[in-house]
Amino acid sequence: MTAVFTDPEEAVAGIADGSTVLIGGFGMAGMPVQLIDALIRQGATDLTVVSNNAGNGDTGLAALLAAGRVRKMICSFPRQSDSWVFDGLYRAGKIELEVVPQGTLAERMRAAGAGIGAFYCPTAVGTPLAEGKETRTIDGRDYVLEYPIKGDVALIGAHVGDRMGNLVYRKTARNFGPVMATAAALTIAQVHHVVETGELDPETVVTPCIYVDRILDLSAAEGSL
Amino acid sequence: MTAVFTDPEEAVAGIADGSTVLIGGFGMAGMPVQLIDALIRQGATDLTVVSNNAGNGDTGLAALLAAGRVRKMICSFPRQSDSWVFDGLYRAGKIELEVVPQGTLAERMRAAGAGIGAFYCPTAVGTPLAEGKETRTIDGRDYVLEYPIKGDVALIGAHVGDRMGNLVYRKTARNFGPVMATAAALTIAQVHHVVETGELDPETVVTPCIYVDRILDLSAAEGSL
Amino acid sequence: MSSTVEHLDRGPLGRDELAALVARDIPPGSFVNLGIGQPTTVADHLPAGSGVVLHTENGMLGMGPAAHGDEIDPDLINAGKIPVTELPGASYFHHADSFAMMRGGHLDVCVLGAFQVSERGDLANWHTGAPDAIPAVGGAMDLATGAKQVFVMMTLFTKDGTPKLVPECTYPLTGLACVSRVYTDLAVFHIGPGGVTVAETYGTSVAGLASRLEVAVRPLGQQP
Amino acid sequence: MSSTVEHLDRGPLGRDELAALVARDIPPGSFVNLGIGQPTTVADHLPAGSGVVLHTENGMLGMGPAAHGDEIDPDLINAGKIPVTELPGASYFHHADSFAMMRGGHLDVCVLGAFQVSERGDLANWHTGAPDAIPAVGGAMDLATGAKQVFVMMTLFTKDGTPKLVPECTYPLTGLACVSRVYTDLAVFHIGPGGVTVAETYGTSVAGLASRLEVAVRPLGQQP
Repeated sequence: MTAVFTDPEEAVAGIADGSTVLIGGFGMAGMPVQLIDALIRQGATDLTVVSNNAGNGDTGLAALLAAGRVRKMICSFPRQSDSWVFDGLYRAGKIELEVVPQGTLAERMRAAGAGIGAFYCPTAVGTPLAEGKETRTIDGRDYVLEYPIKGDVALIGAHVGDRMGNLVYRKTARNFGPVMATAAALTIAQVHHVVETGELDPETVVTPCIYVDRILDLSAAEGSL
Repeated sequence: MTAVFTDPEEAVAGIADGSTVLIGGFGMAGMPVQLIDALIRQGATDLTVVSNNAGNGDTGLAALLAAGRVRKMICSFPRQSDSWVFDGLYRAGKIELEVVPQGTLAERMRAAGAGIGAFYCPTAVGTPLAEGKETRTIDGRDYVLEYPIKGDVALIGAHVGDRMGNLVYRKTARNFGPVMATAAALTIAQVHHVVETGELDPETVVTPCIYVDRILDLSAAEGSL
Repeated sequence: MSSTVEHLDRGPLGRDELAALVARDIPPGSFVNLGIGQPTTVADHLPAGSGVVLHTENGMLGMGPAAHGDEIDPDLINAGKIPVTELPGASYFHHADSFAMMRGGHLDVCVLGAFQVSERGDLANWHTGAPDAIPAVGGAMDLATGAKQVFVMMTLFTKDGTPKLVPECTYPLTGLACVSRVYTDLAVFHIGPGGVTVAETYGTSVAGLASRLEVAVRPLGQQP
Repeated sequence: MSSTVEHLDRGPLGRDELAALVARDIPPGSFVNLGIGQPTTVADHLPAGSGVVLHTENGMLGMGPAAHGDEIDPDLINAGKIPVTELPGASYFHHADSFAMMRGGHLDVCVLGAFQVSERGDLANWHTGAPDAIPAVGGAMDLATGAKQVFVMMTLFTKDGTPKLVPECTYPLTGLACVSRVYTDLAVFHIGPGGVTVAETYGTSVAGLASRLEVAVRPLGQQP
């Protein structure tokens, strides 16, 4: 059953060193900033982080990187105009990088959540990102074999949750959240506010409660600061 | 661009003999009855039909079968209390049958729509439905290799569509519709009514218009009968 | 360590008692899929406030009881195509998402009927293998493979006295080594790496069961 | 059969003219993804009523123009992370669904920038291959692989005069044989099984181009 928290520290309690952490968001849209900040204070280290980017500026994921907690980044687009924290660590040989095409990144997490053992993907065939990977020709088209990416933890941002853990998102802030929620053993969602069970229209729920273990209610958390 | 029809005959025009036709619905929920009836009148034959069941009673898919138009059924559950039409054809050797586990059926169509060449699926390992299929052990678990099912045409039932072709469904009548819409070269949806573009909430659209080629507006069609 | 409870002062379990027993063993707050037929009746025995959330593979979480009268809505049915209701906190999703939920190991328990269960937990419940039978699998294989725990409900013997808990299934298989518990009219069995243990008996004893089964069964707590 | 149009009475195309040219060639009603940077400007040249629907890979169909002032909503951005607007008939979906849409071949056209395009339509646009460059691919490979047609917009030569339309890409590849048209300041090229043809030239001739390229190019309508 889903637990609702108002204290970010409690929401991220128990994340172990060495965990694979899936972090939602595309740019700042859907980025679970309060959960990342709490994770920094919580102290888990030697993490593998899976996220589309590798941090912007000096806050959020960039701050987690700057604190030396991340052993490896799996992402599609680390290099950005304001990714100086990652860039510095990478050039200093202090962080490992696996670059994955954005759609393959999403699909590998979907596979983890959907119990698919591996899938043949047409993306990246003939490119450096397919090097060392198994390939196969099916019906005249070439594919690369891709394996699931499973998380120990997912930290995601959603718009509204209900007390059972159902989530809805808002506009393009939906991005990786619904997929990551399915792919992690422990999914923690921050939401702008929590409503009573039954207030969300069942037709419009994007992430069913079965995928959500903990919710951080930002409306209550902010009020308490 | 999506075309809106009020005449069922026009909505199914041009379906060729020998087509693979994906037919939505689970029981009667989401069953595109008016489109199936129009397909019977349209006359296409030698069809491969992909649908969860193999017809109930004497109407809809059962009537298509009874009319001798279907060469092969791909489905998860042909045998039902009222599947006498299919049962008779099958026992007389007049129809081919491929039984696929229900989730694998859905996932194979999803793969077709998502450009996945094949996927390793844990379902059916060690059972007669895995016979002759390639298997592989990944991380200690056994999987069967499953290939996409692509449709030439999908006939689906939805609740409301807009003029651009966006669709929403209702309760468990959603079932196979959204997946089949992605998996066919030509997707034809029947809806209870059509609203102006912009009337559906973009957050709640289940099938984006890119997947829908033709809409049959039942409210107009019924009024015209 | 707990030991087998032998209910010798009563007869075998009735169907309702069996459903109640399964319901008792479903942890509060579990996400559960109840198969078509007898397993569906387990829902009637879940205690109020258990927080158990029911999944139906045709695309819903938070399924409520069967619909009656004006509640009946042709767009709201369960996997057995019976009209059902919606509980607060429900959600709908399409078939690929519904079976991804199942295949991905997110359901805590599914309850299925069976023709046979083997001592390793192999399940046969979809096909009699009769030459004239029309095969039809539905979601049985997906459920057997996907849920964290698979509970089987069945009579322990066929009408002619043949055991349905067997060393090897002779009917075509639904899934390999997937069943963890078998609830029958005469006993509840746990299946694990060490083989089959008897948790409870009804109207018989462990010794009585052992004499009628080809599968080696032992009481709870006894080493294999 | 149409033949190459040589615009000799003018100079090369400006960036805006190039964007307008691409916009002209997008069929009405197409579903289109415009890559980050210069391709984004194509949207400004699509005629009103074209019915072209824009996809952004971060989860939206029906994307409108860039947002300004009060329209800016941090939850509504494009793939370049620029605030955008929503048009009537828009829809939102998650990343796996968005890239399924792309990978599954449902987009009619995508427009991308490039470092190099080979005469077979191989695309290099994600990585300079420099030893100290941090690799970052984003959605470039997915777009190159998934769209029914890939249009490239680029200058035909680098600042030092090296051709970017080449026999073989020397930069790391994004996709194999995926580009069907190349829009440059000096000419529009069509790439097909028969090689590279020149559809239009600007401020130069087919012969002029041929003299500066290592790739064999021929006028439209001439057999290889």
